[in-house]
Amino acid sequence: MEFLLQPLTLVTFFPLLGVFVIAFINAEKKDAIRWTALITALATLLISFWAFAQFDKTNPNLQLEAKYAWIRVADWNIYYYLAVDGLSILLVLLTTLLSAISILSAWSAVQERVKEFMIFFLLLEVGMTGVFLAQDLFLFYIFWEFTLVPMYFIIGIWGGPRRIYSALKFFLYTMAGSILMLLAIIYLGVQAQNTFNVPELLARLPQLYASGQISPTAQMLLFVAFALSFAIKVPMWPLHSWLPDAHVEAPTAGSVILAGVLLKMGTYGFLRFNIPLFPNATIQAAPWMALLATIGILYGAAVSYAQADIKKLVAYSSVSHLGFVMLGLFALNAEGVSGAILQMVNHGLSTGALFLLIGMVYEQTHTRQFSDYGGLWKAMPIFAVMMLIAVFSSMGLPGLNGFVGEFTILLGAFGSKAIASPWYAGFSTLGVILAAVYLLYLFQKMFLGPDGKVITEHKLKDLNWREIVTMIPLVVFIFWIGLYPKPFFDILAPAVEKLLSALPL
Amino acid sequence: MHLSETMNSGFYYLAPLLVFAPLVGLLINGFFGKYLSEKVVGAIASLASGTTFLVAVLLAHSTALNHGQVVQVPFAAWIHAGGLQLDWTFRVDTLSTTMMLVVSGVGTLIHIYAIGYMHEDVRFKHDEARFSRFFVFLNLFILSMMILVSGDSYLMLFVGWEGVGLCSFLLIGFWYELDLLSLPSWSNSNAAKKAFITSRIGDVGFLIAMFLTFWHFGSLQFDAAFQAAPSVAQVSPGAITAITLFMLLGVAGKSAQIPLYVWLPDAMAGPTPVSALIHAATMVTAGIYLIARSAPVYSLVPQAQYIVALVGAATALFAATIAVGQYDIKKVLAYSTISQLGFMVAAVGSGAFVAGMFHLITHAFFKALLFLSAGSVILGIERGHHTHAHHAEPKGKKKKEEHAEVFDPGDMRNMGGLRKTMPTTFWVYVVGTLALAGIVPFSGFWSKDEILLETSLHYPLIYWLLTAAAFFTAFYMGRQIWLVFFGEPRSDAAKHSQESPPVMTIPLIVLAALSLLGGALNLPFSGFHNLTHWLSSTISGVESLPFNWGVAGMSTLLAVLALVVSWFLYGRNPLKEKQIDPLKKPLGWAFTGMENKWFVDELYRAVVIGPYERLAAFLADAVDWKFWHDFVHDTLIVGGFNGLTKTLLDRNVDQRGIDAFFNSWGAFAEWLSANLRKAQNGFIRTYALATLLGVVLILGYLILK
Amino acid sequence: MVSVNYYVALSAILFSIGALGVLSRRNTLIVFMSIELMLNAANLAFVAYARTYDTFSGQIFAFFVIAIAAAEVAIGLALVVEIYKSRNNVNIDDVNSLHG
Amino acid sequence: MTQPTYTDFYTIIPFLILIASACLLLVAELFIPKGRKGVVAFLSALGIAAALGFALTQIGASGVGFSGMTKLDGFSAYANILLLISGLLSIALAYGYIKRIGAERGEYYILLLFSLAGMMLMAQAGDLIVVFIALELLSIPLYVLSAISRKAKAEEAGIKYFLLGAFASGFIVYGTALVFGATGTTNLSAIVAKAADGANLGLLAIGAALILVGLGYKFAAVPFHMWTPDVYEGAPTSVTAFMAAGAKIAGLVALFRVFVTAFQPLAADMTNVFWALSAVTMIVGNLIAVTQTNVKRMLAYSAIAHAGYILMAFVPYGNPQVAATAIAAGLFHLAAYVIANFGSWGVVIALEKAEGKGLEIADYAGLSKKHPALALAMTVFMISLFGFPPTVGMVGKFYLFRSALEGGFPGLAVIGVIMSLVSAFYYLRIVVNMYMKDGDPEAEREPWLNFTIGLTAIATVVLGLIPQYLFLLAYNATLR
Repeated sequence: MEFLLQPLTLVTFFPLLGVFVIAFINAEKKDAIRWTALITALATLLISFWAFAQFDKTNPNLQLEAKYAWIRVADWNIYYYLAVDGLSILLVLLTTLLSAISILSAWSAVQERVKEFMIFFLLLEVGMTGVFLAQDLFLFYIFWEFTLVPMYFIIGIWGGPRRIYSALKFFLYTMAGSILMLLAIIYLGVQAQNTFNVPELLARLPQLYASGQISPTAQMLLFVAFALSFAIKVPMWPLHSWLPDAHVEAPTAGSVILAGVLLKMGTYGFLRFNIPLFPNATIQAAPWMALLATIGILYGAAVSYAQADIKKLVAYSSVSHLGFVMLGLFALNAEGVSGAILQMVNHGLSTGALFLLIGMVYEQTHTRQFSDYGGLWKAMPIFAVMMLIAVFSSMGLPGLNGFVGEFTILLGAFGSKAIASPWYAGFSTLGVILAAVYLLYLFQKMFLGPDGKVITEHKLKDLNWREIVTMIPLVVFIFWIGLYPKPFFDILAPAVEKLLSALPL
Repeated sequence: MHLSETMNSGFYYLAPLLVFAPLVGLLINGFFGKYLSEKVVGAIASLASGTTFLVAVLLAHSTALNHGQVVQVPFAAWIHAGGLQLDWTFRVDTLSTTMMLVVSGVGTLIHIYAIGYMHEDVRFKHDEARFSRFFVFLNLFILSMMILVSGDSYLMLFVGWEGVGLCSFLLIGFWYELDLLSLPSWSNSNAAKKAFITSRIGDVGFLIAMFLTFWHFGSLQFDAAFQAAPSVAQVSPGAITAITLFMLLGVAGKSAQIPLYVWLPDAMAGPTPVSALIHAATMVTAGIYLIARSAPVYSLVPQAQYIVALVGAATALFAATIAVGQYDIKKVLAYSTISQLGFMVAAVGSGAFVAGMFHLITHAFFKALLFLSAGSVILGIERGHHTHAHHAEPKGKKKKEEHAEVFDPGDMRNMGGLRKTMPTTFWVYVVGTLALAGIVPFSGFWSKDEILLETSLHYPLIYWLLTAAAFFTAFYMGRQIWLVFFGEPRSDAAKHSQESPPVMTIPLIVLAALSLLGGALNLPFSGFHNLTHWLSSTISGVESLPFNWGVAGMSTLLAVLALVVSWFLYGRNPLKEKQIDPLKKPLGWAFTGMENKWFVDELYRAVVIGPYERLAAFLADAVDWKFWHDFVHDTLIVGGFNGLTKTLLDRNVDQRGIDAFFNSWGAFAEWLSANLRKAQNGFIRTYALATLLGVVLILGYLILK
Repeated sequence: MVSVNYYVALSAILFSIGALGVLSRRNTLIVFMSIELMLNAANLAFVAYARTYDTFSGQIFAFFVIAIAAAEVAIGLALVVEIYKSRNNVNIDDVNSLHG
Repeated sequence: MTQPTYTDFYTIIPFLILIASACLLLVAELFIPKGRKGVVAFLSALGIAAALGFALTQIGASGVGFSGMTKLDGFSAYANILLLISGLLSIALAYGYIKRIGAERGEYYILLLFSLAGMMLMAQAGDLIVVFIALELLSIPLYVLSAISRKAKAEEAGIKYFLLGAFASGFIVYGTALVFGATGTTNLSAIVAKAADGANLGLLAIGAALILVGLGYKFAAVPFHMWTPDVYEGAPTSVTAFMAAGAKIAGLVALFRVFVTAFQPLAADMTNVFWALSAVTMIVGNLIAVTQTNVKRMLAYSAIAHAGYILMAFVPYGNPQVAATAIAAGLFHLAAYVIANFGSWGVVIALEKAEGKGLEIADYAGLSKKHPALALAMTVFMISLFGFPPTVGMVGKFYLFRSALEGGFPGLAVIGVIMSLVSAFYYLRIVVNMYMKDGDPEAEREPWLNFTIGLTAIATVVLGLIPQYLFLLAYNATLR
């Protein structure tokens, strides 16, 4: 039972302690609940740092394993198996960081049913962390599906006017993808002599592919089943229809987590499962994925530009941004994949920041229509500067984090052997222009120009200390990754190399 | 490596200060600016910029001592991903130090000037809190520009490249709530956006050029890439052509060449020091620097070079014609800048890298001078307007709805006769004009002459285009001088205009001196080719041509002729209030075209922007929302599903429904249901029927299989 | 000796009549009788087969069926009486307040 | 013929204990004054607990009793334990509820005991005669229980259940007759031997099919399901809960027992039948459930759907490599279903008011604010029925799909997962009402009811996280 005290177990399940404590706090004592949740999240963040401190950056393999034969009956081998490597450690840290930030951001935004909100949020953190750590497909699936439940409630209870519709849509879309993955997981486990353990699968699969026990067609079908599930989550064009609804209706903290972490679960799934488990299919599919990614980049950017709702614009921008991530992943070279992983983190930071900021102003104005805004810079200068940083980070301005990711992705995709054509990257590069178009539109309509309705009708206050503190970590990382990304790349590099060396390219 | 030894023997270790000095300045002003007085803020910012200049001087000194040797000063690791291994490394060589000196030198002067300018500007525009913000942005600009010129790789250059784009955006939109250019609302912020996005279009070219560079040369570091270039040129010359042409797109975006120059005139919405610093002297010349930096690559593909030169020359002429038809003092200068940038691009395209750089330097001097003087003029007019309006209307110049017509202090038609009220400004303006027009011995003459000379040797077409552009240049500058400083004041504001304070005029005088003497950098006489010699250690294979009387004589002649023509048109009979431009009549539709910038903006709006907006709206409303969201999801999936379940349910409840269901099962079921209907069946029996049906089906399968 | 097939055929016919009776009659009591007919058809088959195989178990089964049928009828009639008390008829088509 | 010995009786000791307690209570009940009939509940529970105690000792034991008429093995032990726990939960649910609806009678518990005994006998049957007797023993008390509140709807439920149940019995009996005709025996093990030895397989198949119909009626497979929603709605809710769990367990374990033991040779054909049955059951159950507005009916359709899921695991029963896992998966999911079933019916009981009010889904609006614990528990049950982590229902479904895939029926598995997706609509609708809409629901607070709901909720989650032991039990329960 020592697995219970290992760092990764603690990172994953520590929030449950908070849930437990909050469950016994009177629902009326809102501040006590908030503090408990925040302290729990911060403690989890610290634990994740502690785990990170033990992480060996030079080791390409899974580390800090917490392993326990969970279900062992006859021909069943299911492990409680958490481990981390260079592909996931950053995402774990991102998750714990954004969770703490989101809880802080919900301090004054959520006034109703605070107790339930915090409980759901901490549960969500458990699920998300678990997704990034699980190394047994069964366990992964459990975490994967579990994240839906708290998020469903967060959208459905604290969301906007169409929250129930959006929550259900979010739930069903994601679920629709994952059920096929469930079947694929089972099939894979059954074929590979009843194991769901990813390292074991990786050891056994080559032989199964070679012997024809899993035919190329079957491999492709498995790839598609996994891919569908992850692609909906990402979301890749054209499976993105749930995203604007979910984002627009979700409360700020929900949007932050949704964009910051939940979407990454999709791209992470590709990285962790699709690529290594189905190498041949991956290579076959790479140009097609690149095509979809490219369409997504351009389409998402174009659609963003035509939105009248600020949050919707940012929501659609995720389609575009994650298109970049997908493009990088399926470049299947060190540049592209490293860039894609870094870009996952970047998108979490910058889009997270955008949603946070929009939420902060929404708390005061209660409108998200561009037509109501204008000239905010004068009224809220600190807010404007924060937004400026977030917008340009999202746009990929060199020196900020977004650029490092986007550049390496595009560079990788441009010369990718798997994609085998520079055209995808070439067209995707146009996304850089379109990103400037819609993001500057956002900035302009909110902060520049003559004073909008919100200024004349409300007495707007600039960000308070809590809000600034909420933003600071994001801003720090935005600059850090932009200016000195080497440590981050160093974390990724061995694992990425290992991942790619296994591909028959 | 020799590096450490060389570093010890110079001030190279100071290189990071290029970036950190302005960084410190902007951080202090950014965080504490609102608690500091304007003087302190300005001093800090100028000091930061001045420190940069000092560092640049020391670096240049060290480089000179080391005979122009290239020195890389590593600072920190940066992107290490796969084969992409790039670090923050400063590159100190003759080319980069030249740029550093120009940027930080002119930049510092403009900082000082801006202390005076912005002091009044923020008061005229009623937001004094913005004073410190201006200097934060200005320092940020110096910082980005330093990264641009000192980077040791294309990517680091690109960081600065986009960084200056950001500053440009912020500074053009500095008075974001006003409409300084024209009446439509949001015009300042639109101009800022336009500048950034247009440059970004170019940046895509630059990015793709970098991708190609990386995959063909194996590195984005300058030395490594240039080393690989010749062998790659043998294997795949197409790749190199592609690299150079994509890079040209980037240059077109940043240095405002055809077809991406359209943002620069609009950028005049920014405060005048910005126009001087960013949109004339430094940032826009980044493209020329890029080509000069990439000289080893460009030299490999003459066809591409020719295209570059052609673009430059065409831009030079095209923009010069537009400048003739402009009324805004800054817009004239803006088009002039585009035109002059065209000269430089044509020069570097023709392989005359030194000539291009030379013109870049002299242009930085005289164009900065002109812009700052123009700013001085505008402020002078504003002062006049202010004192005048102060008595007439006590409050609210900004409130547009109260004014039928907004007073535009930049419109030359509102000026006239300023030489009396603003003598210093007048004189430095004249110096700038003569330098720009290319009159001996002003600096512009020498640099322009070198360009013309080089092109005349290689590309006659380019030469003629440039010569024509030079004629127009002198003409529109003459027109400007006559319109602004001569004749009678055409408005009350001009009548009451006042000279600017010394904090503004002193930098002007310094710049005027530089404009006058800048030519000494590279006099075309043997023993004087200082710049050529200096740059030759960085750009290999540059030749120093002897002075050519024919070319020089031709250009001087044309310039003088143009000035004379302009005098005939504008000086002899000064323009009256509300009088139509005298060129309008003789030139007719051509002048209309010039006035309206040859309708290029309208063309872009019709061909690119409008369609994109419509496409985006179509994708968003029709495709994404109505089709994907409403139709596919809500109607097809949800609706279909609901319909299905309702039907199933109805059949369970509704008797006719269940009969209909059975009907489809063939004759037997039909008979069955008919009999059941006859028997007026009730629900229990329906249920039993279902059971029986199941039995029949199962048995039927087992028996008939 | 009569072939077992005739008995089985007869039992099948009886069973079918019973089954169709359940489907077509509205009077609860007659529905009961139809069900009884189905059970007895089975009994016939049992007895017939038992004779073929020469074992007792078929007949034993038939006895069980008869006994259980009696128990069922007891319960069924009790329910019918309840229904009759509340609705004053025993038409099963009127027992349809629960549906959907 | 030999005299029965202790070994014979040992095989069915839990059954005997139940019958004995029922008979004793029948007498004792006469002496318990009206208004204190709750004592009967405790006594019945005591009887069940005793039986459960014995059943637990029988884990791992095996034996054959009464010349092969009854069987004791891991399978029966599993089923018995599950059924006895169901019995205890049913009594806990009924205790306060039948008082509330004015149906408190001593017979209630006694009938429940008899029915439970019948269910257990189903699991232990070694002969088709026993199957039939057990079926009737479980059914007849249920007919009465359905109508026990003597309300119009309950009576209607009773008569519907009875008529259709008797109708289905007819099929079982006739099917048994045909099986007997084909093989000359009704003993399950003997049938296999005869089938291999030149029996009339066609006749056997028809007989087997008719037995399937009868059993399918009990566990509510489409198209034999149509009574289910009406009866579930009409019967007192505590009876419904018992019926939904017990009758389904009994029907399915009997199906497993009979088909795996006796009709193995028919697997080639029957597999297709099961395939279709499973698919149709999943599809119809889930689709119709979506538009329900009454919670009881919705849960009824959900129960139908679950029969389909469990059948899915059973489809490859003829494949010896998979059969063991298949049945284990079925049994496991039965347990998962039963736990969530009692929990959810418990919540329904808590919210049900006199005169059948409080049963619409809309009546659940705002539950989370008023009774957060109840809402949370209901959410857990819905999630488990839906097959979502971290509940035992998810693990169960995982096993079911695995068995279908391992048996080579990916198409069925796909239907299964798609229908799981569909089921989100109706399970989540309750959650939506509880958490995302405003309302003012009132819930009864009865200690035993709360205890049952809490216990099942905890069990749902705990078994979801630690399924090891339950699965061990199920795995050892397979018929070999």
